[in-house]
Amino acid sequence: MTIRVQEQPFDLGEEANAFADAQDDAGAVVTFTGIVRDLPGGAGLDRMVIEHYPGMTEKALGQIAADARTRWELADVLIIHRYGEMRAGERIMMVAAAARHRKNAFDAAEFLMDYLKSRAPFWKKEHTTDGGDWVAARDEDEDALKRW
Amino acid sequence: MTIRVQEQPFDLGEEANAFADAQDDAGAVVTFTGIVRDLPGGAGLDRMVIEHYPGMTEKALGQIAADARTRWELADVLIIHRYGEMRAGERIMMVAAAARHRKNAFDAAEFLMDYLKSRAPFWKKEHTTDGGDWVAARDEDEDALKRW
Amino acid sequence: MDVLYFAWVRERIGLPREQVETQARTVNDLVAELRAREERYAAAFADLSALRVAVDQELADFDAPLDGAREVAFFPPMTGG
Amino acid sequence: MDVLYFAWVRERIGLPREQVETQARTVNDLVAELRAREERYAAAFADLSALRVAVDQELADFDAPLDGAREVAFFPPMTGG
Repeated sequence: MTIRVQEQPFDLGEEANAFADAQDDAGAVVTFTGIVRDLPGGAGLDRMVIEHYPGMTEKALGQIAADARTRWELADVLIIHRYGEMRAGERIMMVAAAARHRKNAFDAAEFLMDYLKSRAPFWKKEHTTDGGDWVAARDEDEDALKRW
Repeated sequence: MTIRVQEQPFDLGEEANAFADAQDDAGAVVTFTGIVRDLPGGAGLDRMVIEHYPGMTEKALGQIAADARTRWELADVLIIHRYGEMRAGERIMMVAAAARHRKNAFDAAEFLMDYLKSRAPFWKKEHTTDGGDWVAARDEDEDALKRW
Repeated sequence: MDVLYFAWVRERIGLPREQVETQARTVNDLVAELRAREERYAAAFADLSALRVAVDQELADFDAPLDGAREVAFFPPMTGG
Repeated sequence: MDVLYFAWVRERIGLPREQVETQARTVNDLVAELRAREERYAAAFADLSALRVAVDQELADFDAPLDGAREVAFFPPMTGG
């Protein structure tokens, strides 16, 4: 199990390969990657800045990963989440789950994402040339937790 | 949309990076990778051989990908599936789905896998020093289609 | 008509494809003709619930008509992924 | 007790963390004390439904007790991922 909270970019491909290579009994690996999207309507995102709560972030992610491992038979779990400044197209974060059976890997990765979205202390601010706006939490993200 | 049926190995990391890089409006990328697993109990897999039905395979995968794009709002879909000989630890296949919203990307990737498992003409044979066994289809895999 | 066999069906019959002259109107008719040929065919087609069929590269039922079909394939349930 | 603010709560109050001397027994008591300080605090804590709180780095309710707590953090709903 690996959890990394970091400012510097990460290489999705390298991480996915390293994670898959480390498995010797898991036939199924699911990854999710979050990418900085440009703003709709061409408003022009200059940069996204992610703030987090050092200390609590690591604890919250560790708890979410441990919960996933309790609920499903998993061979391994990875969470990487960046903070600080990033531009459109950059990778924000990724999770990976490895299991013998694909359903467990899919469910665990989706569970990790649902909890990470609303229970890990990260806050996104989108900056354009006009100023900055904190990204609002979506009701759907809170609702997504109910099915687990 | 990309569909590749090939004998040679593919690089999961390179494929994941290229797929994610190609997205300019999708904040969510989900990948699934299938890996050759050793046999339980240390029976010792010598190699797995995958047979397929050239012509029908490409059509079936194209149809499954098209169905996914009809059901969910997706920015892109990728399917790579190998045939021929491979050893434990090698990647067999991968799918990727990109979308604005993570739920669509997750659902589409899981749908692609469920259909690919039971509706694309591939057959796996596991060879040990004692001989070869065709992998039996699992009832759960047929059942998995019912929820879509 | 081209008749194709995959996986253990191919192994049991002993060839991957053959040209078959037939007036069979449905897949079931074709299966009956093949079964009648030789023991290895009878063995391969002993339990149809263990088989799947594709007509012109599309999955089909065993009662599917064959009019105009150019290619019929028999194989066990698929195990991709 | 260390009190931390994140995202727009930090911006509205104008600082990321401060040391607060308090006898507050619950988060709600602490919020009442902070609100009474200055307009910027009153503004930040105007609508508690828009806020979340963590006590010693664990998410908590606003009626959670503070006995022994060393660190309380206020922030908007999280937007990770």
